[in-house]
Amino acid sequence: MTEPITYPLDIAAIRADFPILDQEVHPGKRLVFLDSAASSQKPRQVIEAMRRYYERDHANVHRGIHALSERATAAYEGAREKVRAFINARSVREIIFTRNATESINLVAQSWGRANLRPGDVVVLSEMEHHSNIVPWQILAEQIGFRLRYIPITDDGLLDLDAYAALLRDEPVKLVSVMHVSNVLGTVNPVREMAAQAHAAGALFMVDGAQSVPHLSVDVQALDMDFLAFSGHKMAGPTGIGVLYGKRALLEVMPPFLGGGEMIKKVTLEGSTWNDLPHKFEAGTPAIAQAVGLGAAVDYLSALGMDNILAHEKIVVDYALDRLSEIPGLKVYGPGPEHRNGVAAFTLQDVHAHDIAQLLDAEGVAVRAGHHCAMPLHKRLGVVATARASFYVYNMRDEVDALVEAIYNARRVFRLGG
Amino acid sequence: MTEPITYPLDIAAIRADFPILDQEVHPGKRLVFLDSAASSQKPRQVIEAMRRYYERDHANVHRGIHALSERATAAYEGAREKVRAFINARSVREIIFTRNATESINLVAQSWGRANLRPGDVVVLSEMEHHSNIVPWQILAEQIGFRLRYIPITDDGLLDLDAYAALLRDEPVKLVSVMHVSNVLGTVNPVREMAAQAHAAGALFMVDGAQSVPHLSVDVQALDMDFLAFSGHKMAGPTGIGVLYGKRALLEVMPPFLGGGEMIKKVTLEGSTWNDLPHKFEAGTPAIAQAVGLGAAVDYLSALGMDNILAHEKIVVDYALDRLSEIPGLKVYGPGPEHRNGVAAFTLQDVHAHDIAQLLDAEGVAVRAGHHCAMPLHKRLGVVATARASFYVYNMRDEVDALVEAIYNARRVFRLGG
Amino acid sequence: MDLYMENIIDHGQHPRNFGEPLDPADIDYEDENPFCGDYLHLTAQLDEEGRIKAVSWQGQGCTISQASASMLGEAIIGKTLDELREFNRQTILDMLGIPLSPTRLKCALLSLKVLKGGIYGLSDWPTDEGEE
Amino acid sequence: MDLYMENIIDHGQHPRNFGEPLDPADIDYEDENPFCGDYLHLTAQLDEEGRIKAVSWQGQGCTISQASASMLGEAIIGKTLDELREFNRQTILDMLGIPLSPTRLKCALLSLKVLKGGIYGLSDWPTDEGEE
Ligand SMILES: Cc1ncc(COP(=O)(O)O)c(C=O)c1O
Ligand SMILES: Cc1ncc(COP(=O)(O)O)c(C=O)c1O
Repeated sequence: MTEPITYPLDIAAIRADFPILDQEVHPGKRLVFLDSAASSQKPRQVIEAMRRYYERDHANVHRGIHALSERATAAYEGAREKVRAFINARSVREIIFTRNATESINLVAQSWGRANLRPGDVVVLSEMEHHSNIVPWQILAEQIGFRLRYIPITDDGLLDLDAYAALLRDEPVKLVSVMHVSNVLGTVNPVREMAAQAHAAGALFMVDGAQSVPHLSVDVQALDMDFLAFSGHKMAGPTGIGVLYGKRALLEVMPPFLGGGEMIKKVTLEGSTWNDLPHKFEAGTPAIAQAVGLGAAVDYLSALGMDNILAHEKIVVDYALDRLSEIPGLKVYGPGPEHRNGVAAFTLQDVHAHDIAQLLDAEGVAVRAGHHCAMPLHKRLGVVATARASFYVYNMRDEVDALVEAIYNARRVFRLGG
Repeated sequence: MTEPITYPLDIAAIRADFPILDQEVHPGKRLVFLDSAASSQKPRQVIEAMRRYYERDHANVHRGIHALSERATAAYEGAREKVRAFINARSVREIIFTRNATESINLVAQSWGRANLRPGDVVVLSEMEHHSNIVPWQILAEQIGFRLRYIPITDDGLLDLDAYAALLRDEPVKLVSVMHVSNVLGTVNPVREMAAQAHAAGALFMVDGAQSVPHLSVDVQALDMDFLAFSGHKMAGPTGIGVLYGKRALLEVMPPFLGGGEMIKKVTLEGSTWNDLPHKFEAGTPAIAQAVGLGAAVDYLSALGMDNILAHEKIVVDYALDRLSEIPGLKVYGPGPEHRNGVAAFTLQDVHAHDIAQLLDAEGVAVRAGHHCAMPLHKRLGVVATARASFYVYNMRDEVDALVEAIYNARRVFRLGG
Repeated sequence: MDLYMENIIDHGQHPRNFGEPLDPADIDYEDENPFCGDYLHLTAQLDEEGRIKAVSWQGQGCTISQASASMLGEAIIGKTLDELREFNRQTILDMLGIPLSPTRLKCALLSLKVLKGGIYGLSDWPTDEGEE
Repeated sequence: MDLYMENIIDHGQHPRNFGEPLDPADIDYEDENPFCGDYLHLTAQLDEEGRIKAVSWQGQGCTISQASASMLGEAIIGKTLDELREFNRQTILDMLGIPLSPTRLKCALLSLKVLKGGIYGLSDWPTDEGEE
């Protein structure tokens, strides 16, 4: 059971900000939400910001002269500035709003990749990547004929950095694209060092920040990232919006991704010229209200402080690793606490992860089960599926206790003993 | 001044549903919102549906076994079914959620187009198209080498159907893509007949329904469309979501558009296989809350009845055309009332449209000014910019009076007489 | 406990007719559930009257999908193809006898999907309905 | 009426220094505002002391952008390039003397953007700030 603990943040106040947490999901079973790596919950500050926007300020942006359109444009571009500050980009021109991290990565593949990759070139990914950072490159590689190479992982769930160095040394690598934090193993990859190595080898360095930007302070200049992709919905923001950061010099010369309104300077029947950054990459009416919501999420996280969020999560995750390790037959994947953030994926003897998830759900405990969009990683781990508990700033050690108790219950149902 | 009029709908009740309408935009100036063609306002039913979703049901969809994920998936897929019924598609598999109409058109260009168009082929657009239905084809044509041909317009703002027939007869046309209703001229194009002609010539027929689906009943089967693109934000729904309808047989054989989570069946380091429709075309975490909002918008519009909405708008637009025609020096573009829907774009002698829009805004009247993302059309009309008043189900004839009065005021400011 | 009634656990842990594919086989079909990776390969042989005389299946997945395959495999023995065409979503639900959420329903119906695929070929699958 | 004070309307309707490009020209630059299509082409000549001695501009756009170009054209005559480098957003706002929303600000600042482009070349534009 939980000993008294002082969290760095006022956890009761935070939980009160998230209306969804306060519910029973089955009769008598209160929600214990441990699925934030799939998508986080939203504080009322974010929900309200969007409601207010729709109730007072909505109109289409950029081309309007009337008051609502001016307000909507200011709100939309204001959100861009908030995101810029949050990741410390140099200019708002480097912040492109997309639908999600997946689209951000596809944008780089289709625009930068199609323009720059040639047969024989190499793009380096890793064995632990999310499908979103594998499939876009596979699709393009098939069309263009460049090669994909994968950084293998060690048995304790870290990237094999010797193999990475060898790839950079031996192959004509044009781009390295890796995740910052693994959504399955929780591994925090050393992206600063990896970026320096990539640059020394003449390659660009792109980071899938879907699981890092929500949880820790990411500074694109300090880490010297060329591209960074992340999603609003995993960082207390709404669904339907993601971000691509790119260094201005790269974005300036990249061809457009999608064509349409907003992204053009001039259209004639014979051809078109492109708008300035960031608009060149934002075709059609953007996700205005969602940008507003993301801006509010950034405000919310910033007010808590990313370092506090990280410290809070560490307390909860470390406790989870401790308590899970005491359950017979349970195996947690990934590195030890010093290299880990936010998630704990596990198997329980030969019980299928779906069965675990369903039995936990019956107790109100929400975890995810499956391959977590990382089939190659699961193949490497030698399992088809894992169950994954993931944590955010609103989770508490009591919820870890509920998880552990529900797992013991599953053991009993599957006749594995109490 | 307005004579008493009976609207087919309870306009006071409808206006009460749209909180944004009830405000002063400048001291003493009540909002008269005549910019719905750019983006419509949202009823509280839509705003509330999204709030409720975030406060009670949110989690990531599809792969989750816990209660919230089941609810979120049911809400998301339930919205898909609502959209299917709204346009009378045969199957939910034919409804793909995108960010906006622009992305829907890009999807067809990049997936169907890249797979099917060859040098020498012809794609037919029209001179009145929105940039969203020009630029994606120009970008692809540049890469592949097929040709674009444009159906010209007549002086009264209709498509030249003889020229269309000649194009179909004389050119190797693979695809016709035209707008259903013009966002500048208000022209309602005869898409049913045009689809039949295209099919007879062996071409596919795609419709940009951004300005039709919000305003009139569109039945994809009755009209025999192969593809239909539209945006949620123009039909009382949220920003950040659009729809692509495609005939199943076409979608089944099209290659994916973006790669990532959700759209795959299996991923290995060597390659991937694609998921079933519609998921094949929805990479990454979708715009879940926005789908819920769009579903609520469809419910809202359906409850009013699309035929009533059309009849209501006709009363307002016809009145606007009448009253605008009495203003000296004012020219309205586009066809007469019998071929027109929802918008009135105009110029006032040589006063720049931006100046008109700003002077109208000072009176609380929100119109849009510019090329309305239709530069080729404006070139054909011989003007750089127009001011555009556009109407939706919440507009009234009184608001037309306010518009007309504000235009007279602008005449005075620009010394054109009272 | 409702969700995992005794006989489902039992079928899941001791699947009936589990084994190598029959060769030759009159019905031979495999498929998977893309969202969770459950996999099933089903083979069956008909006797001279056109009734299923032998079934063998292999697969991987959760207890629900394995138990469903095990129960369905038992249920089809002795049936004609025409009788099997009558099998539907409700047949499976009745066999399992527990309430299922939409996601778990997909696990449960994988066996039916594979059976129908073996009879009709997936492209002739009569309705969207049956698949999901 | 505030928004369209007399002298803006006057400059808009009777632009000063409007005409064909100077040839030769020491400053020669054109640009447009993509969101509204306002267009401006500005040429100017320097005297032997490096002061602007003649200005000519052509353009198309709203009253704000035309009046801003007309006023700016008058204001730069007699100035050195170093003095022109000091011109900024506030210079324009002061000249126009009316409040401007962000969108209209872009119309007003097109003339400044073209002037600075002519002096620095757009790629050397010192800050993002100035452009918008
Ligand atoms: C006719 C037409 N097509 C396409 C679009 C593009 O819509 P969106 O910006 O939502 O993609 C619009 C709206 O601006 C339109 O009016
Ligand atoms: C590491 C990682 N990358 C990318 C993604 C894709 O994010 P989205 O689905 O929001 O595009 C996710 C989330 O599923 C993730 O965990």
